Formats: sequence, structure tokens, C-alpha cells
Amino acid sequence: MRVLSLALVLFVFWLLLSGHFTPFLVISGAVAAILTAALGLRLGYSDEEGHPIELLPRGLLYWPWLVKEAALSALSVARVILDPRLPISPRLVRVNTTQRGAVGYVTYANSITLTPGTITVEADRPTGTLVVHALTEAAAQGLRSGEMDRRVTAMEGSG
Amino acid sequence: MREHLPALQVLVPLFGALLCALVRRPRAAWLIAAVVSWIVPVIAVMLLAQVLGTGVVSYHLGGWDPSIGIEYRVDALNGLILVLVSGMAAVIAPFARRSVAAEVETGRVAWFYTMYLLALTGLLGIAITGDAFNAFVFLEISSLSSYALIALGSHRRALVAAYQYLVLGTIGATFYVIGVGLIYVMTGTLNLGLMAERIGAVQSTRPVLAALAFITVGISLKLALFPLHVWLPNAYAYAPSTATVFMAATATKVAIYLLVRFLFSVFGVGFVIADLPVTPILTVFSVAAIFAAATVAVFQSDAKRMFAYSSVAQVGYITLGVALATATSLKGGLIHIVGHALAKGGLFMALGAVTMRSRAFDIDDLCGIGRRMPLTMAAVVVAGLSLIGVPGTIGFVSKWYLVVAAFERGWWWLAFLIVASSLITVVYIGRFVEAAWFREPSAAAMGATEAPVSMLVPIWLLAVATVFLGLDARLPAGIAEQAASALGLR
Amino acid sequence: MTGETLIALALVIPAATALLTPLFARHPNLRESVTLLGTVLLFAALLALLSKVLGGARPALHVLDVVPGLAVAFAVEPLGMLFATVASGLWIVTSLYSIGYMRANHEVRQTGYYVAFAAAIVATVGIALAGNLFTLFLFYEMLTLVTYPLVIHHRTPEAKAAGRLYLMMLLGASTVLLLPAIAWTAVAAGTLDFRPGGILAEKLSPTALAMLLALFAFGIAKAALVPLHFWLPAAMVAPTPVSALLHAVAVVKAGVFFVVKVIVYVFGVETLSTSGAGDWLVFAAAGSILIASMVAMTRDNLKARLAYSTVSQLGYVVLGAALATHWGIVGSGMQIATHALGKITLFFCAGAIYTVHHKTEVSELAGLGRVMPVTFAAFLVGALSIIGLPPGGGLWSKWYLVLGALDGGQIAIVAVLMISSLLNVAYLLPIPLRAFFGTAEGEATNGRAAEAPLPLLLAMSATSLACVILFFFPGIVFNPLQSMATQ
Amino acid sequence: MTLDLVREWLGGGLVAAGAAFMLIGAIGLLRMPDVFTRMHATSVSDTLGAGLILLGLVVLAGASLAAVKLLLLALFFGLMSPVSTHAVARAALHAGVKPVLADGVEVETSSREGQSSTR
Amino acid sequence: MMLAAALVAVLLAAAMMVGRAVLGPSVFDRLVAANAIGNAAILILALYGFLGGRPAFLDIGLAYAMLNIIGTFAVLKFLRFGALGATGEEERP
Amino acid sequence: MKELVGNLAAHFNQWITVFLMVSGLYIVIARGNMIKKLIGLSLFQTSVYLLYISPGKILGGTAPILEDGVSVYANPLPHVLILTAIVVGVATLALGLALVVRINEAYGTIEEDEIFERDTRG
Amino acid sequence: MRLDVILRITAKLILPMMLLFAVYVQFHGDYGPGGGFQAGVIAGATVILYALIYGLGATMVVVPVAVVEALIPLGVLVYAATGVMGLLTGGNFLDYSHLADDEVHGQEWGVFVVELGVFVTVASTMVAIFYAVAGRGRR
Ligand code: NA
Ligand code: NA
Repeated sequence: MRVLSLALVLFVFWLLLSGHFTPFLVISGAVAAILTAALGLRLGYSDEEGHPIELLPRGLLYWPWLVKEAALSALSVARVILDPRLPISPRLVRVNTTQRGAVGYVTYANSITLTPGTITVEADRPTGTLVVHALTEAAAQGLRSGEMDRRVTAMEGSG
Repeated sequence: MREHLPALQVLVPLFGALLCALVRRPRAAWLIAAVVSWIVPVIAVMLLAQVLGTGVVSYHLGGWDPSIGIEYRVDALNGLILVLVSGMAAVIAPFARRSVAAEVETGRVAWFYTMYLLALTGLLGIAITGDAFNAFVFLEISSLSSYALIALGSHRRALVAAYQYLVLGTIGATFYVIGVGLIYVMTGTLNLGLMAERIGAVQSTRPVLAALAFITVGISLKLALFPLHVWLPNAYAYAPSTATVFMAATATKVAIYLLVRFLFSVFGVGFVIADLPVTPILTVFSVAAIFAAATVAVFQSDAKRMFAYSSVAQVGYITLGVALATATSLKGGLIHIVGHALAKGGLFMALGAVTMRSRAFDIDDLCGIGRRMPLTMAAVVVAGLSLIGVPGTIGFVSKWYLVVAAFERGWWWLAFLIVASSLITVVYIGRFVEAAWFREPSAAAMGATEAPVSMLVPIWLLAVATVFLGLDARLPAGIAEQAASALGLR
Repeated sequence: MTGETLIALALVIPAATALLTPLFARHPNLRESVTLLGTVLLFAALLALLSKVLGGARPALHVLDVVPGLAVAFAVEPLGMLFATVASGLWIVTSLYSIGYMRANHEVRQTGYYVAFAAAIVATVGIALAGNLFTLFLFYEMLTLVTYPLVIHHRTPEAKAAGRLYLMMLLGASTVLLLPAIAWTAVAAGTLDFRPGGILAEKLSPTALAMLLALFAFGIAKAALVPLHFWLPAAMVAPTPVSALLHAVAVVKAGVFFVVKVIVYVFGVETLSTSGAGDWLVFAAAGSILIASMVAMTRDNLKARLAYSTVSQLGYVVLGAALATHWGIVGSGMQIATHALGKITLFFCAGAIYTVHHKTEVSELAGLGRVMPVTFAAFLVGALSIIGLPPGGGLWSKWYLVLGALDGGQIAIVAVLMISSLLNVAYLLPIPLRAFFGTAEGEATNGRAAEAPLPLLLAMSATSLACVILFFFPGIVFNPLQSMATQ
Repeated sequence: MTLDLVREWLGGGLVAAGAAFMLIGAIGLLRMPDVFTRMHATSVSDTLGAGLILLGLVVLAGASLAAVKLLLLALFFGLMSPVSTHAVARAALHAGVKPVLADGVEVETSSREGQSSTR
Repeated sequence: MMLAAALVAVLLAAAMMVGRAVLGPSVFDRLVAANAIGNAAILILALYGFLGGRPAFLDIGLAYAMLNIIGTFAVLKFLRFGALGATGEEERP
Repeated sequence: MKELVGNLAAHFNQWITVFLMVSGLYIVIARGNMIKKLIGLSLFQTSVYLLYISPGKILGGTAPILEDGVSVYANPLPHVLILTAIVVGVATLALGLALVVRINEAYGTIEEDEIFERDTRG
Repeated sequence: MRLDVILRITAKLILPMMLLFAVYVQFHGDYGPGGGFQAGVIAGATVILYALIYGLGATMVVVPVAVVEALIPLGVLVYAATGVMGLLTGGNFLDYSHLADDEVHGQEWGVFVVELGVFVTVASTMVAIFYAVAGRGRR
């Protein structure tokens, strides 16, 4: 089932890339998508980690928030960079996570890194914690508020 | 099939290389290499005969017009080079079997022949193509496979030699392709013939002058013109003997062909020689090569290195023939290409046989080897005489033309430099011959026995050829004459 | 047989001898028979050719064109014919002598010795009969290379050092000076063929002609013109028969023959005399004659003294040719023949003395004449011929050289020739005289067999006899030369 | 006509703004004191810099294949840029590179098992 | 005009990043800079392709982005294990 | 405006070409580390790619007008040439790296001076 | 060394994308820059990414060395043999006009097969180089 879903997604990916809808290319795309998805059974990417399609609907709600967050952080870091005094106070902080699945955990870690001002330096899955390098006290504070953690966990859903 | 000979000239060795890579068995790989090496000269000779009979042979790859596609084009000049390169391959093939088996570990023999045939493909391709960029591709095919061949040498220094050659060879090839790119930008074509037609309109512009410089320096690196020769001695000294023979006999020669093609065909004699100081500059470097490299050769203790430096010096004579840019001088240069290929090929083959039998490289360790391997070392004497340029060998014919060309120009001092340089050759050849023949045998020499027939035959074939062509060089001279007049040299 | 066939035979016979000799390496008698057969056949062929030439024929043989303009071709003319015949005749004698000498001295590498010797004769014949400069140059270089193993025959350090000097001086001069000279000639004249009257008439300025002549005269180092003579004394380390035939006859005569040939057939006597381009060479040769003679006097080693004598005598040949007069050329040619006979006799004697008594120094020879009367008698005849005194044929060559000098108005040269003859007397005559009349210091005879082995005696007798014959019948040499010089 | 003009100005403006953030990121890369803080600077380039430029180009391209590909490119950026940043940061830390920390800040990574003191 | 200015600005940024790559000091600094340069290059490709009206440059950009990541991983792995083929990243229970 | 932009970009092209060439060559010459040399070499080769997409008239000369009005730059396709040059570059780099790896095994170092030292010593 | 979950999850996510992108590039050579070479590079890079994440041993099980080394010459062979087909069907070397009934289709087929050969060679060469370099230097 997941293989078929992956094949479908890949086929859409193909069509978006291609822009040419000749029979030859469309059929080739379909065949390529199916073969690639099937190959995933051997290479191990056609599972719930490699193709977490069920997260897509709630992901569509999370991502815009992330983009906004990243943009705001970028602005504040840009201000720091352009400040003649370079007002930074770098620190390493350990944060706890509440995600259940690996995909959610990684999404949180990557979201932290994507937002300027914080970088996930170490992902310690067994303990469910992340070590984060923060550029400023404010950036660290933003993490401690735990909003991003909550939103990612929400994206994971109940299933 | 006859009209497809130009394509087959390159395809046959290419397919041979691929087959070698697929079969992976040493004996089968050698057999493939040998068969290919015996087919390619047949094709080359047929092509040359066609050229001499009915004129230039042109072949359009894919049927495309030369303005947009790749053209293979054979005239007297590259016809001669094709025959030389493929002929040397044919002679090397029987030699290679025992030599490669002795010097290269069994698991890599097929790889050796794959690279060997790829190198052959590249060299034949450079010679036959009428497309400047295609020539670059073939140049790199031959170069990359040469690096791989050198790295197969048994000493660890072979690796370093291959690396150094790779660095310098890549710089040279890149210079070349930059030059080609500049011409391409200015003329809109990569076809050598079309370039020649169109370059007149832009010939004194900065990019074209830069292109001339880039191409000349780039190819000079490849042909090891002093002082751009530093890669050559180690490469020749540490490569497996068969690879050394092949490279020494063919690789630098093809590079010189390319230089001639660009200087006289593309840029044109009228421009390069009349308007620019190419002759004096190239003459200075050639003479420097002849003297400096030969002098260094005198002081080498390793026989292969000695003859490697000798190659750098001998290349100087060829480039001198190019530099003087007259019909006579080019004849001298082209005949020297042939003569040096035969003599140096024979010498390196003989050294390969000696290495196989005695495991010695140093001249001091090879004392008295003439007594144990008289037939091999007699051939060394003959080839050495040709290298010196003793009358009756082909080496004399080329030097004769060079000296005459110098006098024709009124450069009597150059004539004296040319002949004086032969004396240095006498010294290092004499040193080797004296050690081999007139000294008490060393331990290594005592353990040696005469080379096998499969090696003696090719060695003597080359030695006899140097004498035969020294007594009757009308064929190469005639071809060279035709080539010179086609290039517009008088 | 046609002239062409004879020319071919003259080259093929010694070549075949060289190739067949190694086949009999294990059978010395057979091997030497092959050599002797070769010498006799060659002489016969050359005599046949000589008779044609004396009959006015000028046989020629075009072998091949290396490239257009560079031909291997032969053309017989009197001077070359004479040189070839003398060399070949002396090869017979020397071979006979060699057999005795090599066996008596238990020399090693005898097979190689005979092979190289025959090869040297191929080269000499090729030089003598060459029809153009390229062919001459070809065989000239070949001669250098095949005689190199003979020079280093003993493989001792000094032999190898001498060999190196030999090779480097001869090859050096021929490549650095001679080859450019030939190339220059080709460019200026458009041909390399030898032609009566020369090929350079009105092609070069007098200065250029003089320079070209210098290139030839010094480039042909085998002519041993001072200061390019050092290789010759050094080469004396070779076994004596080698010194005898090669370094008294074949090699050095090839050198002066080359010079004469170039002057007569490349420059042209006429061109040379009207341009005055040869004047300097006359004086250079004269200098060479005097210097070498004086050095010869200082040498105690017999072979070294003979070598310097040779250097001096070669100067006569060059001088005669450089005079560029009719009699000068004739004298020059005669000097080639008479000196060959005289000097080979002296070397034969030197070899005999070494073989029997192991004496090499002049000072050791006092009193020895009484134990080796035949040897020293031959020595005396040879010496007289070289000095130019009766009953030696050398008288005639000196005579015509003086005539030539007078013709050219070179009175100073006449004086030089006179002084030189006195010097010759001073360094040559004391040797036989002290041998006959002096008293030995210590044991002269060494308690051994007195006179030389028979082959040696036969050889030296033959050559000294020839010296005498030339005194009484100079026409043998004179007539062909006269016909050449009047062309 | 006016729509095209607006689009052109809007797109151009976005691209220019993105380029400005690229510059800011580059300045930060030069100014910051250590490897970790420098990564924060490049984050600015990777997010706002790249994002705005690609978005601007999408606006300029309009509804076309190019726009789709630009969006795919942006998506890829968003996905992979943090991964490689994290990879480098982790590698640097493991290789023993000591981060420059503000005065008086305690390192909170001393104990892997221990609870975070910030919670 | 704005596109051109943007192109110049990005090139300038790339030049500054090259400065960091040259200055280092640690290999990780260079790696960070190289990554940034790679991203800038992709944007330059996009802008350049857009200016030249050749959207095909975007495919190149995409491919380049993929290769860039792999290059970074390869270098990191090499730095950590001295070999690219080490199995250090494999999952353990 | 487009032309101006094109010109500007083209000049950048030229500068970058020269910059890559010079810096690549510098690294090749100045560095003793064999891998760094290879990187310099690759950089040097990269300059070629840019050269082949340079339009003709920016290089100081005027491109000849050939076959009135027909664009001579349409063929042969520059991108095919660049692609080929890239293949060559990658192949060179790969072979070079393979050599360096084996040199490292044989010598225990990839610093040129140390290698020469080890060769002359033993 | 602990597992880095971020790398593993992300790799799983993009591996199929890269493979498909490779095929896309392979099939769209006529429309833009690309074709066999780029596709081969991307495909080869995908295998390399797999090896970087999962290790050389696991990769060599999925993509064996012998297969890789045979594919390199095989790809070139496909390329050259297609060119020779042109020669055998009455045209010049590399002339694909006569490979199909009409010229255009012949060319298309020729280029398609040739690009396939290029793809195979380039991808396998990249993997072979990686194997050669990565397999060494383990200390
Ligand atoms: Na961040
Ligand atoms: Na394409």
C-alpha cells in the first residue's frame, strides 16, 4: 500500500518536473515511479520512515508556521550580524522532545536547525533530547518556550 | 567497408579495449590486444595509400556536415602518423606478452591491455580527427590511460610518476582546450579546416594570439618540450617496459603532429612564421632541449632514465624542424619522428628484455650484459647509432635535413649546434655500449640469458628498420614532402 | 666482368669475409684461410678494375638513393683506384703478418679482430671508390666505428681511454665540422657528386671557400692535421698490425685521400688556386709537418715516434693538395702510396721487435740489429723511403711536391720541405743505425730466438721491396695520377 | 499590463531582498567568531536569502514549468540545508571543536543521561 | 536591473564566502563556507538561467544541490573515519 | 537593459574564468599536499567550462560575421562540449585520487616533500 | 558510534527522489541539458549516498562490485555498437538515420540507446570509483 502511495507521489514529482505530456514520457514516468518505489523494498525507503505520507495533511498546517518562524528568526539574526557590536551570547542547551515517532523527532530537529539562531548539534534519540547551539539568549528562550515542540508533536497526530 | 576505414581506425582499438575489460583473462586480453594491433596498421596503410593515390580522405561522423559535426580527415601528414603509431603497436604486440607477464601482476594484466588499447585509441584518434575539441577528448583518453599504465609499474615511484604526469598532463590538456575555446569563440567552429578558413579575419586579435600561446604551451607540455618535460623521465623510467616503449615511440610524436597541425594548418604559416616570433622562440627552446636534456642523460645511472632524458633531447630536434618552418626542416622533423620512434622503441624494448632477464636497471649493474645477451645488445648498438645520427641510419637523414635547413636559412651557427649536440649523444650511447660490451660482467649480467624470440624479433625489426630507412628513406621523405607542401611550407 | 660488377665485388668480398669469419671461430686455420682468400680475391678484383681505369674507363655504380640528393653511388677515378689498390694489396700482407703476430703473442678475441679488420677494409674500399660526398662520408664514419673495437682490443684502462679519445675526436670532428661542410656544400652547389673540376665554381665567395675548406680540412680528423692529431698517437695502444694497416695506411690515408678528393673534385684545383682559398691550408699543413716532426724526435716509444712521423707525413699530402697545382696534386697522390708502403714496413718491424723481444722503446734497441738483421734492414729501407732518399719510392713524392711548391711560387714551402726532410733523418735514421752499430745496455737478445717469425719477415720484406720497386718504377703510381691531374 | 508591471516589481524586489540577505549571511560568515556561530550566519542565507530569491523568481516566472521547478528547488533547500548544517555541526563537536560560549553560560551537555537543567 | 543587481550581490556574497573558505581556520569552517558557496552557486545558476531565458538551468541547480549534500556527507565521513566505506552510521539495536 | 545585464554577466564570466585559472594553478604549484593539488587542478579545469559559454564579442575582438546573418554559435552545442569537459575533469580527478590513495598506502604520506625524502633515503 | 537518526531519515526521504530525478533527466535529454551523463551522475551519486549512510558492506550486497565493473565497458559497448549499427545500415559511423523506418525516428532511437549506454557507464564508473577509494584507507 505504502509502495503504491510512494509510486503515486513519485509520479506526480515526475509530471511536475517534466512538463511534457507525450504518451511516451508519461508512460515512462509511471513505469519509473513504480520501479523506483518497488526498489525501495530492497533499499528500505518504502516504509513509514521513508514515506510518511500520513503526516501530509497536518504537515500542511505546520509548514507555513515554520516558514514564518524561520523568516522572523532570520531577521533577528540578520540584525545581530549587522550590529557593529555583534551582540551574541552563544550557548549550548539541551532540550527535551515529546514526539513519538522518528519522523516527528527529525522534523523537530530539522526545524530547529532551519530557523536561524539555533542549530541541532546532537540528536540523542534514546533519551529523546536534543543538544542545540543557540546564537543568542533570545533564540534559546524561544526554544524553551516549547511551542515548536508542541506543534511538531501535533503534526504527528494521534495515530 | 572501405569508405569507413577512418572510423574503423579508431573503433577497432576501442572495441578491443572494451573486450579486454570484459574478458579479464590475461592471455585472452593479450590476444585481443595483438589482433587489434595487427589490424590497425593495415587500416592505416590502406588509408595512407588512398591519400597518396587519390588525395585527402574525409569522413563525416553521423553524416553531419563538418560545420556542425565531427570530421575525420586524413592527409599525407596524419596518414604518416597513423601508420607510424599503428605500426609501432603491431611491433610491440609480440614483445608485450612476455614483458607484461613478467612486470605486471597477473590480476592486472587485462587491465593493462585495456589501458594500452585505450591509449592507442586516443593517439590514433588525435591523429585522425579533424575536430579540435574531439582531439582534446582523444588527447585525454590517451593521457588518462597512460597515467594508468605508468601506475602499473612495479616500483612505488611509478605511482608518484603517474601522479606528476597526471597533474602536468592535465594542465597541458586544459591549456590546449582553453586555446581551442578561444578560437571557437572567435570563429564559431571546432573543425580544423573551417578554423583555418575563418581565422584570417580575426588573426591578430587578442583572443587568437592568446589561443596560439595556450595551444602551443599546452601541446608543448604534452610533447615534453624542455623545460616542460619534467614529467617524462620518471614516467618513462618507472612505467612497465611495454608502456615505456609505446609512449616513447608514439605519444610525444602525436603531440608534435597536433602542434604542426595548429601552427601551420590552422593559424597558417603566413601568420605564425611571418608575423610572429614563433621561429626564434621555438628554436631557442628546441636547442635548449637538445643540449640540456642530453647533458642530463649523460649523468644518469639508471639506463631507462638515461634514455628517457634522451627522448626529451630528441624531441628537441623534431620541434626544431617545426620551428624552422621550411619544407626541408619539416621533412627533417617528420623523418626524425619516424626515426626516433623506431630507434627509441627498439632501445626501450631491448631494455625491457634486459630488465626481464637480469632484473637490473643501473648501467653499472648491466656491465658485460652484451656477452650474455649479444643479439639484444647488438640491436642496442644499431639503434644507438641511429640516435647519434650516423650515416646509413635514419637518424642521419633527419639531421641532414635539419642541418641543410639551417644553412638554407643562413643560420650556420644553428647547423653547428645541431651537429655538436650529436656528440653528447655519442657520449651517453657510448657509455652504455661500452659498459654492456667492453666491461667485465656484473653479477646481474652473469645471471641473464638471451631474450626470447618473441622479443628479439620485434627488437631487430626496429633495428633493421632504422638501417633500412637510413639507406632508403624515399618513402617517408616523399610523404613528408607532400605534407610540407600541403601545409604551405616552402 | 663489367666495371659495375667489379665495384660491387670490391665491396662484397671484404664484407663477405667479415660475415663468414665468425662462422669459423672455433677453427683458427679455417678462419685465417677465409681471411686470406678474401684478401686475395679483393686484390684481384681491384687489379681488374685498375686495368679498366688505366684503359681510360671510369666505371660507376649507383646503388640507391636514400632521399633525393643523397645517393649511395660509386665512381672510380685514378686517385681512388690507386688508394684502393694499395690498401688492398697491403691487406694481404698485413693479414699474413697478423696471423704470425696474433698467434705468437697469444692475443685474445682473434675472431673479432679479423671481423673488424675486414669491415675496415669494406669501409676503406667504399671511401676510395665513393662517387659523392655522402657516400664517402658514410664509409668514413663506418671506418671510425669498426676500427674502434680494434683500438680497445686489449680492454685495458688505457686502451679504453685511448678508444674514447679516438671515437670522440674522429666522430666529433666529422660531425661538428665535416657534416656541416657537406651540408653547406649541398646547399651551395646543389649536388654532392664528385666532378672533375669541382662543383663549387662561382658558387661561393673566396672567404666562404676558405672557411668551407677549413671545415673540411679539420673536419676530416683522420688526416691528423695538427692540432687534430692527438687521436693517432693514442690509438697506438692497439696491436701492432692494427697500427700498421689502419693507422699507417687505411684510416689515416682515408683522411688525406678525402682531403685531396675534396680539393680536386669538390672545390676544383682551378677554383681553389684562382680564389686563393687554399693558401692558408698550405701553411697550416707546413706547420703540421714541422711540429709533428719535432715532437717525433722527443718520443722514445717506437710506435709513438712512428705515429708522430705519420702525422708529419700526412701533412705532405694535405700540403700538396692545398697547393692546388698540377705537380702538387701528383706529389700528394704519390705521397699517399709511398708513405703507405714505407710506414707499414716500419710498423711491421716494430711489431716484430715487440713480438720477439718485447721491446717498445727506441732506447732499448741499440745492438738489436745484429740479432735481427732482416728486420732492421727492412726498417732502414722503409725509413729511407719516408725521408725521401734512394732507394725508396718516397723520393719521387717529395720531388713532385717540391715541383708543385715551385709552380705555386711558394719558395718558403720548399724550405719547409727541406727542413722537414732533415728532421726525418734525425728521428728515423738513428734507429736502424744504432741497432746495427750501437752496443746493447744489458741483455739485448733476452736469450731468445733472434729473428722474427717467418710470416712477419715475409710481410716486411714484401713491403720494403715494394718501396724499392717504386723507386725504380714510379710510373706505376705516377701515370694514373698524371691522367687524373690533367683532367 | 499593470499586472505584469506589478509582478515584475514584486518579483524583482523579492529577488533583491533575497540577495541582500545573501550578503548579510556572507558578512556574518566573515564576522562570526567560531564555526558554530558562522553556521547561524549561513542559515540566514539559506533561509531568507535563498527563499526570497527563489520566491521572487517564481513570481517573475508566473505559472510555468520554471515556477514549479523553482518551488521544488526551494523545497529541497528547506529539507536538506538543515541536514547538512546539522551534520557539519555534529562532526565539528565530535572532532573536539570547542564552541565559543558567552561568559557565565554553563554547558548543558555534560551529562547525556541527566535531565536538562533548563527544564 | 534588479535581477542584475541581485546577481552582482550574490556573486559578491559568494566572493566573501570564498574568503572564509580560504581563511578557515578549521576544516569545518571551510566546509561551512563550501556549503554556502554551493548554495550561492545554485542561486547564481537560477538567476543566470532566468536572465538568459533558459529554465533548464534549474535542473542543473537541482542536480547540483543533490551532489552538494553528498559531497558534504562524504567529506564528513572521511574526516571521521579516515575512510568513506566505514559502517559507522549503521543502526544498532 | 537585458544587453547591459548580459554584458555584465559576461564580464563576470571572464573574470571568474581568469580567477579560477590563476587560483587553480597557484594551488597546484604552491601546495605540497597531493589532494590539495588535485583540488587546484579541478579548479583550473573548471575555468574551461565558463570559457565555452562566453559569447564571442566580449573578448576584445569582434566576432566575424559569417554566412550573412546565420548564427554560427548555434552549433556545435556548447553545453555538449562543457559536459564532455566535465567528464574529462571528473575522470582525471578520480584517477588522481585513486593514485593518491595508493601513494598513501605505499609511502604513508601524501606530502610531496616527504615522499621525495622517503625515496631518496631508501 | 551512535546512529544519527537525522541523516538516516532524511536519506530515506530523498533516495527515491534522486533515483526518479535521474530517470527524469535521462528521459528529458532532448528538452534541456542532460541525458545519459547527468542522469548517470545522479544515479551513481544515489548509490554513493546509500553507501555513506548504510556503509560499504551493505551497499556492495545491493550493488555488487563485479556487476559494476562489467557495466562500465558494457555501457561504452552499447554506445559504440549503436554507432556501428549506423555503419552497418548504410550510413556513416554514428549515423542513426537508418535505424528506424524514417530518419527522425532512427535518430531518436539511436540517441536514446546511446544515452542509455552513457548512463550505464557513467553511473557504474562513479560507483566503481567510490568503491575503489572508499574500500581503501581503513586503518
Ligand atoms: Na538554524
Ligand atoms: Na542532451
